[in-house]
This record gives sequence, C-alpha cells and structure tokens, in this order.
Amino acid sequence: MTPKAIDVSRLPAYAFGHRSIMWWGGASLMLMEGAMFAMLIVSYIYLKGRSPEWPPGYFAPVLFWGTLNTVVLLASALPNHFAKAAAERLDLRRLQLWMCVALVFGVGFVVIRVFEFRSLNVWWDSNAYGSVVWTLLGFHTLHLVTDVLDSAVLTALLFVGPLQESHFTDASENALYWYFVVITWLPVYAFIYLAPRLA
Amino acid sequence: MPAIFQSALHPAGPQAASISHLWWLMFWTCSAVYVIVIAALLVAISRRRMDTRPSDGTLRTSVVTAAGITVVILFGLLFASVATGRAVASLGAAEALVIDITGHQWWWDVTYENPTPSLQVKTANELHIPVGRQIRIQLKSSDVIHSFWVPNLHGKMDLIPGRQNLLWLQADKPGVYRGQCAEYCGVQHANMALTVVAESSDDFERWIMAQRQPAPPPSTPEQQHGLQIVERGPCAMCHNVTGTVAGGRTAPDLTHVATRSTIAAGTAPNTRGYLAGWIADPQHMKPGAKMPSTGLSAEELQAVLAYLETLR
Amino acid sequence: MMEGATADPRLEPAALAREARELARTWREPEGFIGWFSRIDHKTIGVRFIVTAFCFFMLAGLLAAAMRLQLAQPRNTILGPDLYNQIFTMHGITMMFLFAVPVVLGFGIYFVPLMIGARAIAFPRLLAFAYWMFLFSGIFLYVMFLLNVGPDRGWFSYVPLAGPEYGIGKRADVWAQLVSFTETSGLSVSVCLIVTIFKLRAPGMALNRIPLFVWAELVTAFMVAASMPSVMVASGTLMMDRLVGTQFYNQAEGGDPILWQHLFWFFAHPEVYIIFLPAQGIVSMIIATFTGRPVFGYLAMVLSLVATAFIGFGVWVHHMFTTGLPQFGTSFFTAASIMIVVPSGVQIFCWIATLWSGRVRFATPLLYALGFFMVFIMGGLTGVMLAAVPLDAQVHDTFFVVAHFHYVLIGGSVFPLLGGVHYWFPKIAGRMLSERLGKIAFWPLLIGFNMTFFPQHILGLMGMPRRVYTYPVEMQWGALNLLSSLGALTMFAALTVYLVNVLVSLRRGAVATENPWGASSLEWSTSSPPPPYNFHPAPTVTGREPLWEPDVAERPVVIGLSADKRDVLVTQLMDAEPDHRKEFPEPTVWPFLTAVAVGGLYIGSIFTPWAVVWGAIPTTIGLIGWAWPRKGNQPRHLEREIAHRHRAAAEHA
Amino acid sequence: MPSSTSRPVSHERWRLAAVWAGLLAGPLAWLTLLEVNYLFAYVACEVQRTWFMHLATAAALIVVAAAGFAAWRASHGDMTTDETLTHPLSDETRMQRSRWMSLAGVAFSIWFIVVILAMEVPIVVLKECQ
Repeated sequence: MTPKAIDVSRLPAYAFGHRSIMWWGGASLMLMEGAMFAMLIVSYIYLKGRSPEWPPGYFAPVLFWGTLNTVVLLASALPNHFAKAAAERLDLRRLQLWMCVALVFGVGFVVIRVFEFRSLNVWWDSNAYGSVVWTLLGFHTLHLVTDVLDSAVLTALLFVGPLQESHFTDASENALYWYFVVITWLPVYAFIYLAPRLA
Repeated sequence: MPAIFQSALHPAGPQAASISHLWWLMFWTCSAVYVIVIAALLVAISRRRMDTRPSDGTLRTSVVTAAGITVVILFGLLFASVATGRAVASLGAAEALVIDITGHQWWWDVTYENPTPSLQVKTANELHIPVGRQIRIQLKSSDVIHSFWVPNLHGKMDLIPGRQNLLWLQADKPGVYRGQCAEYCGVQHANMALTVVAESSDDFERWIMAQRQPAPPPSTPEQQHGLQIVERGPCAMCHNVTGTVAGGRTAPDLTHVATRSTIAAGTAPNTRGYLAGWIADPQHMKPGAKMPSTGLSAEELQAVLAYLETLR
Repeated sequence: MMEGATADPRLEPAALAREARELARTWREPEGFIGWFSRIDHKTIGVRFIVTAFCFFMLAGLLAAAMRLQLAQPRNTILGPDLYNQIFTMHGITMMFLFAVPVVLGFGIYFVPLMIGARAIAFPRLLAFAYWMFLFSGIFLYVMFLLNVGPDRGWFSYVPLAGPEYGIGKRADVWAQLVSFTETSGLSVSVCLIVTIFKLRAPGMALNRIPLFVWAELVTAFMVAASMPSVMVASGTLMMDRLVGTQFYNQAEGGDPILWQHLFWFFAHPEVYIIFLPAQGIVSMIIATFTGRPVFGYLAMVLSLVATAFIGFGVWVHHMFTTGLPQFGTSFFTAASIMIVVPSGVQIFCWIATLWSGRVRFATPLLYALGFFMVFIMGGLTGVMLAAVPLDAQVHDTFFVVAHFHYVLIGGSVFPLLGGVHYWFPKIAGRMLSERLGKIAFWPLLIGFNMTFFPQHILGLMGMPRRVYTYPVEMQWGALNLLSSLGALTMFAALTVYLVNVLVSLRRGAVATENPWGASSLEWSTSSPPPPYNFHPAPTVTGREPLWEPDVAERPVVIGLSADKRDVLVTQLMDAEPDHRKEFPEPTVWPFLTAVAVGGLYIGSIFTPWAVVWGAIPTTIGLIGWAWPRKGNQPRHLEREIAHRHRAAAEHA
Repeated sequence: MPSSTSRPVSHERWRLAAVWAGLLAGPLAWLTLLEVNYLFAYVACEVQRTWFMHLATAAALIVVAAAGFAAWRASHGDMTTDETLTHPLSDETRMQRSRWMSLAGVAFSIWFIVVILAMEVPIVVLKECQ
C-alpha cells in the first residue's frame, strides 16, 4: 500500500515573527549580544564597587549629547515600527519609504554619537573608569553602525535587487534588531551618564 | 631528609589537620559510592536472565531511591566541608607573630613585622616560626599573581597585586616544611619554593636575634676582597647586605644568606659548589631568572664566595 | 481524518524516484576548486568539523607526550621552561578550543538535522563561515607556535601575567585572538543548532519526542550562547589593555586582576559542560541502541541536562577559592558545585537501569560507553572534593586537579566521542569500523588512561603543583611521574590502533546498511551515507523511538515540498506542526571570503588597532556579497504569495 | 481520549504560562538567590546579622513552590482541539507534550527547592565574617 501523506505544498513560502527561522536567528543573536552588554555592565558595576570615588578623578560625562541621542533613538522607533508593519503587509512602496526614513534617523544617530565620545570628559586610557565607559559606548556604537549598514544594504536591495519574499521577512527582522539596539541603549545610557551622578 | 616533606597528607598544624580529616572523610565516602555504583553497573551488564526483567515501576523506585541517597550524602559532605571551613578559619589571636611576604618573579621576600622598625627582620625564601604560636601572614605581590602554599601547614592563598591577603597558620610539631608557589607565575614558576622551619620558641628567639644583627665584618683578606666586589660590583645594585653599602632592594636580602638551606628560591642546596655555579651563570641553573650573569673572574668569584660564607 | 491522507499519485514509486533524482540535482554540492570552498551541506561541514577537530586532538596529544617526556624524571632537561610553558598552554587551548568544543558541535552539525528528520540545517552559509573561522584559528595558532610566538600564559591567560606589563611579546595576543576566532565560530554554530532544533523538526516531533542527543546539543548550544560572550568580553578587553592602553586589569589605575578571573571562569566552567553534555547525549544513544530499549526515564534525562546547564552557570567561583574572597560568600558556590553532581548522578542511575532491564549487546560502541562510566564517575567524585573550600585550598592548582579534569573530560567526553565515532562511522562513511581493532584499542586505552592520571591524584596530595616544567629530585615525585609517563605511552599506542582502524576501514570496511545496529533514531532511516537532501520522502514522527514504533510502516510522510528549489519544511516550536516552507540558500564562496576578511581583521589587530578599521571594509563587502540574492522569483510567484496572504487574512477575519 | 471538550483560548494561555513558570522559576530564582547571597555575605559581615539571608531563601522557596504548584495544576484538565492542525495525531501529540512539560515543571521545581535548601547550609554553619 502507498503510505499516507501530509501535503505541505499549500503552506506559505514565508512567515513573520516567531514562526520564521530568521526571527529565531535574530533572537539568538540578540541573546549573545545582550549577554555581552550585560558582561560589560557587570564589569562597570564591579569596577565601580572597587573604587572609593566615582567617577574616579574626572567629571561625569556631559549630559546634553547623550540625552539628545536618547531622544532621537526613541523617536526612531516610530519609522521603524511602520517599516515593520509595511514589511509584514508585503507593502513594498511603504516599506521602501519607511526604511529610508529609519535610515536617516540611524545616520543622524551615528553623527551625534561622535559628539558623545567627545563629551565623555575622560580618555579610554586614563583609568579603568575611562576604559569601561569608552568600551560600553564603543560597543553600542558598533551595533549601531552594523545595523545602519545592514538597513542600507536591505533598502538598496528593495529598490534595485530582485524581489523575494525573504526581503520582507529580513526587513521585519531588521526592524526587530533596531528595537534591540534601542533597548540596549537605555541601560548603557543610564550607566554612562546617570550612574556617575548618583555616586 | 624526611620521606615526604611537602605533603597535604602529613599535617603539622591545626588547619592542615582538619583539612586532612575532611579529605579522608571525602575519600572513604567517595570510594564507597564508586564501588557501589560500578558494582551495580557490572551486575546490570552481566545479567543474562531476561525473564526477570524488572518493571518500569521497580526501576523508577530504585532510581528515585538512589537519587535520594545521593542528595543525602551530598548534604552531609556539604555540611562537613563548610564546618571544616569554619574550623580552619578560627585562628586570629591578637598576639600572633606577623610576617609580611611579598611575591616576586621568582622568589619570596619575607619581613618579620615589629612595631619598632629597627627590630624588623628582612630575609628571603626561608621562614622560621615558633611552634604552637599563631602566625599571621600578610601576602602581597610586587608583580604577577603568586600563591603561597605550605601543604603540611595549610592550604594555599594567592598573592595578588594591589591587594593584601591574610593567611593564619600554626605549626604544632617542629620540623622543616617545604612550600612552593602554586599559581603559574611565568617562566620559572617551577623554581619558586620556600622553606618553613618550625622550631621551639627559644630556638626561634635565638634565630631572630641573630637575624637582627648586621652582617659581620670580613676577617681574611680574601673575604675583604669579596666584600669590595659585592659593594662595588653588580651585586649591590639589587641585593642588600645590612652593615655594608650594598643596599639593593629588588633581589633577596643577603645579610644572613649563609644561614639559609637553599639558594635561588629552593632551586639548589646552599653549598659552596652550587653557590659558585649560581653566581657564575644564573641563567644555566634557573633559565629566565632575573639575576644576570655577573661576569666575575674565577678569582673574584672565589673571593665573593668566601665573603658570602661569613654571612651567618 | 486528515486532509491529504488518502493515497496520492506523488507517492507512486516511479514518481518518488523521479523526484529523488530532481532533489539530488537541486541539493548537489558544488564541484571544482571554488566549489570546494562553497559547500554548505551540514554533512560536509559536520565531517570537516569532526576531522579537523580530531587532527588538533592528535597535535595536542603529541604536545602532551612531550610534557610527559619532560616530567618522566626529576630535573629533566629535554624541554626548557620557555618551551614547556608554551607547550602546556598550547595543549590546553588546543584541547579546549580546537578539539573538544568543535568536535561536539561537529557531531551536532552532522546528526541533529538527520535525527530530527530535516532536509538541511538552518543558516547553512553561517555554518560554512563558522567552519572556516575554526580552521583559520587552528592554522593561525600553530603557525604562531612554529614561529615561537605560541601562547605561554596558560589557557586561562591570567592577568597581569598576560597583561601589557608582564606579557611581553605577542604571545598573549595570540591567545586572545585565538579565543576571538573560536568563539566567533562556536557562537555561529550555536545559532544554527538552536534554530534547527526549534524550527526544522519533522512533523510530530514534539518537545517530548526529541532524541536525547538532540536535547544535549540544544542545551549545549544555549550554554555556548550564554557563556562565550563573557570570554569574548574578556579577550577583547585584554587586547585593548595590551594594544590601546585601556586599564581594565591594571590595579594601579583602578582596574582589577580578579575581574579577569570572574569573566574568564564565568565562561570556562560552563565550557566544561559544553564539552561534556553532548557526550552524555552520545552515551544515551549508544545505550539505547545496544540494550534494544529506550533509555529509562526520558523526562529525568532531559531535566538533568537542563539542570546541569543552569547550575553550571552558578559554580564558576570555585576556581577562585584561593584568591582571598570571603569564605562566607564563596561557600554558596560550594553548595552549587556539590549539588550539580545530582543531575549527572540521576543520568547514570537511569543508564544503569536501562542496561539492567535491556538486552545488552557488547558491541564496541557500548564498550566505550562503559569506559565512560568507569572513568567519568571517578572524575565526578573528585569534583565533589574540589568543591569543598578547605580541601580545594590544598589541591587547587596541583596535579590532583589535573587528574580530576582529565577523568572528567577524557572520561566524560573523549570515551563517548570515540564510541560515537564507532557508532556513527557507518552512517558517515558507509562502511563499518572493525569491531576487533576497536576492542583491541579500547583496553590499553582504558588501562593506559588510569595509569597516566590516577597517580597524579597522589602527586597532587604529595604537593606537586601544576604547570611546573621540572621538580627537584628529593621531592620523591619521580616514580609516580615515570608511571604516569608510561601510561601516556600506552594511551598513545592505543589511539594509534584506533586511528589505523579508521583509516583502514575507510577503504576496506564492510559496507554498511541503512541501519546496521538496529537503532531507533531517524538518522538510521536514510541511506548510509545519506543523500544531500537527507530524506525522501521527508518523515513524520509519532513517538520517541521512530524506528521502533509499531506504526513505522504506515506512518504518514511529508509531500509537497518543491524539488526544483531547496525547499525546507519549517514547523512549530513545541509540537512541530507544519508551519511554512522556506527556500534555503544555494552554495556560495562568500562565507569563505568573509571568513578570510574577518581572520585578517583579527590577526591584523594583534599588531595595530587600525586593522579593525581596515579589516571592516572587506568584511562588509563579504557580508554584502553573502546576503545579496543571486536569482529572484518571478513577480507572478510573489503576487500569488501576496494574494494567498490576503486570502488568509480575509479568512481569519 | 478527552480531547474535544471546548475551552476558551485564555485557558490555554494560562496553562502555557503555568508550564513555563514551572520550568523557569526554579533555575531563575536559584541563580538570583546565589548572586543575592554572594552580595549579602559582605553586608552580613558588616552588620553581624544573617536574618535577611534566611528571608531571601524563604522568598525563593515560596516563588518556586508556587510555580511548581501552578505547573501541577496545569498537568490536569482537558485541552481544546484545534481544527487548523494538519497532522493526523496532532491533538494527542499536543496533549502528551503539554502534560509532559507540566510534569517537567513540577519535577524541576522540586529539584530546585532542594538546591535552594543547600544554599542555607553555609548561612547556618559559618560565622558572618569568615
């Protein structure tokens, strides 16, 4: 006899959210990146605990640029949200539009980040405090830059590249990763800018 | 020389003793567990009578029971280990003898603390301690992480740059106990030993008195020549000999070097022959050691040896 | 009862054969020089991982032999201190980073997709990238070693010994970048494994039906993902301290050497379980097969794996008991380190119960599993001793510890792995290994192992510290060291026999059938070696032991996956319900090129921080080439998809 | 097999939450307790008291026990059928899996209660500043 069968030919060729393997890939990536941020923050707390004064021997970083950047970043969640929604509606035109807007935010953020580094009031080699602050900020900047590049490539693909379902899932995952960059920034901001003031 | 003179199983002090009790408890318990489990395994694989195949219920009961027993045993061992820890950490008398030990690549700098600085004693790679008296050892490092370990007296404690660690110990029987750096500290980690001489308090007092004296003046011309070389030659740049102009601080204090049993932190016995070999070519006996070759002529070398032998 | 359950023309033998030919075309591995660098099939990459890892195993073994030669007698002068310190460091990092982790992941890469009935592994290109990173790391390390720049600060590379002030030269940087290399590789593999196990399981393989080996690999992948970031941060900060003058570990500037130990051991203790959990998975598969019954206590087995993983993250401080941390605080880690014994104990009890109630067949794989019991249990028990703060203060950093972790790692990991090679060789190579040679290799290995490492327990208690290149005559450690060295020689001979067995059997071994051992898991339901597309038609699962279930004949199969593209069925996380079809990527050389770029970046950054900047450019290009699609679907196809989606949305409303 | 008794979806959600609570509460509570104890050890030495450490243990125990109980509850009761499923044995599969996970949650909670109790031993035996 011929065995019974499950016919999967009518199943869709893509899916969004936790149904898609891209989502899980992104989630695992975020788990690892998140663990690294956690480790750096733990190191920050540890060094802070070892030091009689904090920040040791230097002024706390200037609030202005970092706070401005926080505002920009939170605002960028909006175009990001629309891009994600458009992607999951397979709405190419809107997706292209919002990806471009989100990209502008991203670039703006990177530019402001330069001023942030200049307003830290300490050098990475001044002491352990300077080292951990620069590393935290630098590590977040790394994510920022990579995600901006990623979005740029994806946007370019949406305009010129051959069209595929996967682009929509990728765009949706890319949006998710941007949320990750936004969310990780909040603790980083708190530790770089607020912790020295609380101590 | 005693059969085993650097052993955790031959305790000569209260801490090492209670640790070795814990060891034997663990040893016998774990051996019993091992034998029982392996026996069960062998029975399991050698069973041939498949008709008596136990039901899953029986298996579940046995596994759960075994797991329960394991938990009970482990709680017992946990309690024993923490209780031992409490006992080991119980020293801390106010009238303890305080010794500063600073780790260097690859030797031990020893200072006997004393309220009056003139009564402090500096020596290297060899401690003398009075039997029955509590010793408070303050551990520091001048370069990398080392670890102070005299197994017959106590477990090890690290010497960490930028920190000071405390180790309390006490010797109950007189004897010579060897210790060794136990934290990998670089190319000559293997040759960073120290000797602990536990002796009666009278002997100890006699020793410390002698150590407080400056170096005796040389008597024979050869010894005087030796002193000149030590003072003017390369030695004085690193070594200190109290009572002479040799005031180096980056290498072992030589004021009473002739009283020590070993040279180069336990690398070789302190005999004229070895000492000659060590001074003539340190890099041969202890490759990578910080002591450079002195480039002394044979005659100069003999003079230096003659002088060093007077440093009692 | 279900749609599409009736007899289907696509299931006629002729139709199936036709589709199989088409699948073979679609999933074929690229040929030729470029093609060889472009392969992404999980079986190809898995074999590459396993073979490469075992090559490093041999190298590290030779280094070990050199060490045993030097220590065979007191005041030996075969190796000088500088070379010896390089060798013991190289031995450690090779075994940990270049053998143990890659090989256990390699087995997962090859067998997880087969065991869960998947066509492929998730993110095959990422997997290829991971392999190249791993290979480059090994080549990099050994080239540096030959240039006399091999790391010599121990595999733990403690600061300040490895810091800018005392770690002069480039040796410590080589260590740091080797870590960056291998961790990049390990993290990538863990992503592939996690997603594969979550989303590509055959329909019906709910969480409670996943084979124990797959569970072990899943737990391991999560441990990798959670622990390796810690050492990435450690090695990164160490590099910065050495290269751009940051002060993380400089106590003079507010840094702290102990921070390094926390960061390192938070990774390095879980690392032990990363190495050892998959091996436990192998033991479970072997024992089930050679007792002819499922491993007793599936739930307990799975929970033990997960519990070990969680508790494994709460014991790292027991490597730091002698650093002067307050005993009150560290004792909690004693409690954890002692309690972690229970899960392993439960697993051992379940295995014994399985053997007790099963029909034992003494094939060579089972022999190695039994060797695992003999050796590993002792290692576990000495582990309990090391968990006790006072006792650890005595034996920490002595040969007692060396003995302990060789019992744990060789017993807990290498023995099962050697058994696993025997067990799965037929599936991989299509030929059986010689049972006789396998047994001939086993006994001297077991005896030689105990001869080598048992005396080291005693040496440690007699006060012999680790990492010493020589010891004085009067210490009376000579006899036991000589015995240990002779044991090493015996092991060496045994492993040579094992190697000969593998090489000979590759050519002359008896040809293997689909399921030579009569095992129960899905990898045995396809040909040996499996076709590039793994299964056709794709299987479904209704129980834990698919090939032993009564319904094995009339169990439904999956049809409707296109054969003209790399179509893979994605299922739901918990119950493995069919969810959607995902087109998988074609082979490409881009992952290799990206790995070259990243490797250049890592190696360059040993010499100048600017390498990070310049290396970023080719890396970016590589990633773009990697992600850029080659062929697009026709717009009509996509419109159909969109229409389908809107229809679905309408139905939902 | 009692598979067709229809229940609201919210009920399924609750069951799922309970199951995951049973699986995760144990390890997470224990890991948190470990870190908390490690920090409290320093505090205890300063104030020469340990009652707050016992309190932490108790809190952890309560959390885990509650989660375990929820998981146990979840292992009972029927499940709703889901017509959209394509697999022949889907319902049975889902039910077995769900029960299995609940059991796992219960077992895991019990086990971590034991581990948490082990953490009490040092607090009871050791002096604050050792």
